[in-house]
Amino acid sequence: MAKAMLVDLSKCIGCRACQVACKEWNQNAGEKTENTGTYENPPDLSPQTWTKIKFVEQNSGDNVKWLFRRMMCQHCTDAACEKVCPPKAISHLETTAVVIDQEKCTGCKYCISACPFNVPRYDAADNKAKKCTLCIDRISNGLIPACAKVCAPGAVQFGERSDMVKLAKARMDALKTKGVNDLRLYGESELGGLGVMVLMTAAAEDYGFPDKPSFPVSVNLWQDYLKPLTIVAGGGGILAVLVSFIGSIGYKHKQEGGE
Amino acid sequence: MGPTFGRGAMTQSWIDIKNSDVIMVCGSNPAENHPVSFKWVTKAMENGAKLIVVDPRFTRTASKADIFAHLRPGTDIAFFGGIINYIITNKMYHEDYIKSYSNASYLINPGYSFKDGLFSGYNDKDRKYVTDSWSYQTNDAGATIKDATLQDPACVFQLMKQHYSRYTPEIVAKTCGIPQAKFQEIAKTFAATGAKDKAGTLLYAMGLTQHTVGVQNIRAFSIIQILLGNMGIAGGGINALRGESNVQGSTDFGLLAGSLPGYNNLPDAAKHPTLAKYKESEVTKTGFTQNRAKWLISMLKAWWGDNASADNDFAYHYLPKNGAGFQKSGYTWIALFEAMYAKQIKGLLCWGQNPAVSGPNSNLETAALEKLEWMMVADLWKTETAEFWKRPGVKPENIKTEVFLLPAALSYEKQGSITNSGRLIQWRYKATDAPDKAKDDLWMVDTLYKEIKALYQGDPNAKFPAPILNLNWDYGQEPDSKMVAKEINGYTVADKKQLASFAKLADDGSTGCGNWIYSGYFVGDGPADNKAAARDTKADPGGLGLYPGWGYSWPLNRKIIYNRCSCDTAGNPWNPQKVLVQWDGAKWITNDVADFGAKDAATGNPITPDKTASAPYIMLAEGQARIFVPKGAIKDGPFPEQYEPVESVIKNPLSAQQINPAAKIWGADKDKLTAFGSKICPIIAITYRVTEHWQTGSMTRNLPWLTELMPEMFVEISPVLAERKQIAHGDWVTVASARGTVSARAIVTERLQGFKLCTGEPEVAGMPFHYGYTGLVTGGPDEDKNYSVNQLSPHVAEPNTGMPEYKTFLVDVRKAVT
Amino acid sequence: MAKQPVFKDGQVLRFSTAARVLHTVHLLSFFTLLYTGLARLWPETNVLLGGDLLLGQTIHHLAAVVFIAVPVALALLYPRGALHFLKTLFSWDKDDTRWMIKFIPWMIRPQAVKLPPQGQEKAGQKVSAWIIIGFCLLIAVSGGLMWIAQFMPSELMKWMYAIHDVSMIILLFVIVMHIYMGVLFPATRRSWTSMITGYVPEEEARHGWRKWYDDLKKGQQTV
Amino acid sequence: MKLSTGLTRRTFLKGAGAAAAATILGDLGFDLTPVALAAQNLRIKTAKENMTVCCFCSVGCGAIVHTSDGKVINIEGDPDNPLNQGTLCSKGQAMYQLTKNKRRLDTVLYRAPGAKDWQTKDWDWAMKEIAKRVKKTRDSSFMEMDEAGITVNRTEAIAQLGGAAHDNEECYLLSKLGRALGIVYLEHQARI
Repeated sequence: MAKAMLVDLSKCIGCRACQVACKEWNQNAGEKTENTGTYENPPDLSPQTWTKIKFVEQNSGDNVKWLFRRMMCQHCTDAACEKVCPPKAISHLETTAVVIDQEKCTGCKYCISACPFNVPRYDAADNKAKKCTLCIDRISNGLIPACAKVCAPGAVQFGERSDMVKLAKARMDALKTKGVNDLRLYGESELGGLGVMVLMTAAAEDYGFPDKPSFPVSVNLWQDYLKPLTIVAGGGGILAVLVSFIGSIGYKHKQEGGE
Repeated sequence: MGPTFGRGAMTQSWIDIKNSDVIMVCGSNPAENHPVSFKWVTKAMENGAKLIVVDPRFTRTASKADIFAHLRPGTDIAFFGGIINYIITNKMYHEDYIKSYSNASYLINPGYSFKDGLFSGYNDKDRKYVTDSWSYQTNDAGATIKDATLQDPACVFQLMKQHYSRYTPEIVAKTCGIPQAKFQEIAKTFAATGAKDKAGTLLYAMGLTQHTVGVQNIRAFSIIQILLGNMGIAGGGINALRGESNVQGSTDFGLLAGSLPGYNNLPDAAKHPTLAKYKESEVTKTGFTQNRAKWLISMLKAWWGDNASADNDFAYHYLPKNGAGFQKSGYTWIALFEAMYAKQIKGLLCWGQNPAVSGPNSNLETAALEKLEWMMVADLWKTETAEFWKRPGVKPENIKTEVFLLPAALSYEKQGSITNSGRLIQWRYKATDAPDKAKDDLWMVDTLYKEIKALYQGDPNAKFPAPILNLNWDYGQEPDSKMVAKEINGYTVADKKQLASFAKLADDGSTGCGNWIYSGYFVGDGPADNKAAARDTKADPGGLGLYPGWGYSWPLNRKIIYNRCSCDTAGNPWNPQKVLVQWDGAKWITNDVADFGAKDAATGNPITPDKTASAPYIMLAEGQARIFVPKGAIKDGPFPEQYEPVESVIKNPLSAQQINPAAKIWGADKDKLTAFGSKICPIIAITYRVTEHWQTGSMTRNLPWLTELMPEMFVEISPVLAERKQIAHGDWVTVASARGTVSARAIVTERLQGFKLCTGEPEVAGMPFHYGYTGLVTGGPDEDKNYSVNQLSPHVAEPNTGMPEYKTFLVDVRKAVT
Repeated sequence: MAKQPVFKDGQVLRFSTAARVLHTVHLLSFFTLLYTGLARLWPETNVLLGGDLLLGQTIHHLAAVVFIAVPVALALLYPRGALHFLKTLFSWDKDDTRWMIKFIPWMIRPQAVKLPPQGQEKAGQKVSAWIIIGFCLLIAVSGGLMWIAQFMPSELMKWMYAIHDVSMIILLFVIVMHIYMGVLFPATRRSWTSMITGYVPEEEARHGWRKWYDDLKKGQQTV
Repeated sequence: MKLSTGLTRRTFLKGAGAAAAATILGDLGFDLTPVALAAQNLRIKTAKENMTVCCFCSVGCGAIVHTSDGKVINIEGDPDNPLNQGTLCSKGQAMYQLTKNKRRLDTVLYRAPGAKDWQTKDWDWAMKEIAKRVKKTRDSSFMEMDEAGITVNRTEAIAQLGGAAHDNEECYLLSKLGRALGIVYLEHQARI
């Protein structure tokens, strides 16, 4: 059955163990950064940083809210990156993980602009696109992803999709009784069901998520027609040529008549 | 907590937090500084627990809180006093609990008084109290007079009631800056744990202790917990979230001035010139401390072996005796560095510590290092302490101190045990070799001793070589931590057999034991004898998460101390769902090891609950928790009283005494203080830690994965202050106190706010203390800048422990002139 | 470049050397670009390069540089020629319109259609030139941006890929017609030799590009 | 092919997904896609597990240090430890970089008075020199009696600091050696 990850932002304390665990397990190097006036660092995902925590401060009246958002690949079922990837380097593995095959990837960067969550990053060092693999080597050996294992408050859970949905729904009921409102299980159905679902205690935009994630129009409109249109253009051209060629059989240069 | 309950350690274990109904976080930031503790806070909250966070700053812990309030730094006692007052006026205290388990009913001598901020017996010449007047009334037979009805005006309960009646919600609002409605909500929520079957716990850390009223902060909350009956029950207690992996162990082993392993006091020249005098004052008639002589003598046997025998008082005179210390201010941290600064200290052995960044007023303390003749540092990196002679702003050629820097091994490059702050001892294994020449500290200490011993053997006219030459020190050619562990655990001298526990320690020299509280953790050579290495996770009696099969909690693997209080006098648990111990009519059912006499040691048959009902706090002579602390156990008052920090912008709303009358203040030339009312430094500064760095940062500022997360020194200020000082987000600013300056990036955030309810609406600036001038990342781009915040903190200390006041002093924040 | 005589033993100079060099280079690089580009959609077609898509991409980039650099270089070297070429392309008169109307019937049965006289470039040739140059520009710009996509805003880049491929498709169609016209279409199939020699038979020139032929006769140098 | 946001694409993908999964399941060694191959080799599969406790704060989280022939290849939480049950914080998870770090001290260093830089020394020399200084300072400042004539046997000229990050057994020897030398200025991190 399909596996899924649940990121419960109501439990996340922003300790960023997931960021370090991802780097440790995948042996990604640390980056040189500077303090730009916030705890959040590094400023963006990168070929070395496949997941990070965004710190969002909200001030309504005198009470302050501090939201922590987990930026990572959401492993969509309808994955825009998988769809646009010309060499078909991106594929679903273990029924959930959307993984870029580093051998096949030719660094065309198409997936980077296609991703609704702006996750893949181009690595100039080896001309490849890099992103979170949901620890494909761990989960295909029966372990749970490194970020799920390390998360102390249990904000990141991994298991059968049905269990994750049940877990999230139970947590949302508990939070409702405690008076927490605008709860949402983001990813239950979006894009065919995200492999990484997010339990939110604020509006999606507050966290920086698109409210209704979808394929970029250019990708959706275009990707379905790319191949057939090429065939039409090539075939149609040849057809027109045949018609003209047959039509002009018996054409004599002079017959065309003088000017 | 020592003076109130008898032991200075965390009263619960980390896992037990999940059993709490209300968790108060004050003076700590567990989500950031002890993130994994939040696994258990989250579990508790999932079972419906409420989280209250009261802090000058909205931290990551606060982001998960049900109730949050900004508190002006240094006013914790006003806040706790307000809660005590609330509990008493609304009668939410747990009456039977305080009647049988605390000294609420004791009558106090009329000599005791409290007027306008001062307790009786104050001598302002040497800023010390004479504490004789703080004593219980005793009848001519010497027994304490008690009034079980708690009505007698001289009883502790009434004195307390009268003392805290001054802490009204208005005063709390004016002093702490907490609006009354919010204060009522907090007080009501926490006081609800006074109910019999409810448990409330406090998670505190340096935020409460690093003040000139540090001990009294904890005392104040201890009184709350006694009144609400939260001590000794599952999910209830007071928890010091300690910062270092083995700070509990290092404190247990007496690495503090005036302390010996097992919390026996180091002999004091005035009080215990001889062993007999030591027994007279340290060994009590009642309570478990009547065995202290056995513990000390067993230690002396372990240290000096056959050279310690009855006829030479077991080599008691080999131990150095405490004197008055530097200018009569003792030998604690600040006194030590003041003595070094005054050239009295010539040599320093610095084992795995980085005082150049962690010590207060580091401009004075690093200047003190320059006065040393020689110094040895054992560490994993080139730390600021090791390279103080080439710190920014000094010329190495003018500094004559010799420095030996020894490369040390890491926690998993050696084998041994450490104790977490829940008193749990766990064994660690060696996974890989230390880099090249680096050695573990066990080897270093062993080798250093052997070299010193050789020198003393070779010099006939050395000064009093006996304690060195006669030391019982043989842990093998390459020292083996297991042999050391066996000595710590204790053994019978005759046949060197390991003891099962401290119960069998004797004061006749027949047993040797390095540290009595650890006795029972290493009981032999067999695989199961190393209790610290036990890894059974199945046993979880009562489902409380005690896990007695995992590791070994001192003493005797007891998880929750004072657990006799979890039952009423007849032995029925207050909360039937969370049973630690229970009297089933015939015997005690013990899910946790009993912290009282459950079975008669000789006959083995059970002791009925009524016998132990009157003394659940076995480490105190009176056996009952002290709301009122008599005589010398505390130096600055039997009841906690609110005083302002030494550097404050507000007049003490509670009494005429501006600061703690017994606070210790030093007067070296670099000890300048910002006077009350000065306009130069009007902003309250607080220092703290962040998740991504640890203590002085020497360990974490050399790891790329962590420097990436927190690269630079920063100061957090409110938008109001930023606007007033024309500081924008991310600007470099200079923060200055009377003692030094530091540069930092500005984080302008609503998470910090001025205290509108306090006079003058003071602002607050928060800074982490992890940065310095060596390492992969020092805290900023400039090579010639010292980014350590402790250049600003003052040399003033709490009277009982000598703890410096890091958590609140005065600074000014200015845009950096570039 | 040596001045070439306009009339030489019954042939008329139609394409200067520069034009021919440009055309050949474009011919070669276009097909390389097409081949390596299509490998993206059908990796299995990448047989010539042994399926090495990365090599394909490098060659694609190389060919792209040539594809853009050569016309620019030649335009700089022969500004006058380039200007003239553009001028002719963008001149349009009634005859051109009438030509275009008859274009489809002419394509189907050239023998039954009589075309109005045309200048140096037939209307059809002008239109197809516009399309080719236009989309080549588009494909060059979008390709260039794709090359440095990691620095570009992803909103913009989403469309670049689409533009690049759409341009390829249209160019594919037009090029097929272009080749057909030049090589197979009975009415004009002999003109591909002119791209090699640069000359067309005088009679062909008179027949196909009457106005251009008359100008040449009057001695105007029009290449 | 209509603008397929409906079923066709999902079923197609599911099919593709199933196909990919089939290759995984059919991993009896034939026609594995490179990605699936990469997925197989778990880098800690044959590693030796060493148990340790995190060296940072005092929660005491358990951790497993995976080593292969003595070299550390991975560190993650110890799932059996009831305190943290396999989880860690950002510092604990970064412990891996403590041992593989070229900034770690690996030789004995000595700074002469007034010197601008370190000199490399060896253990034997350093330990003997330190012992000499300890003895010289102790003997020159040792007080057998205080002014009131009470035997005190202490030296106030040597201070000993540290350490809260040592093992218990190391703390014990530090305490034992310090007191045997007569040191009373003996403090460590717990005080500050």
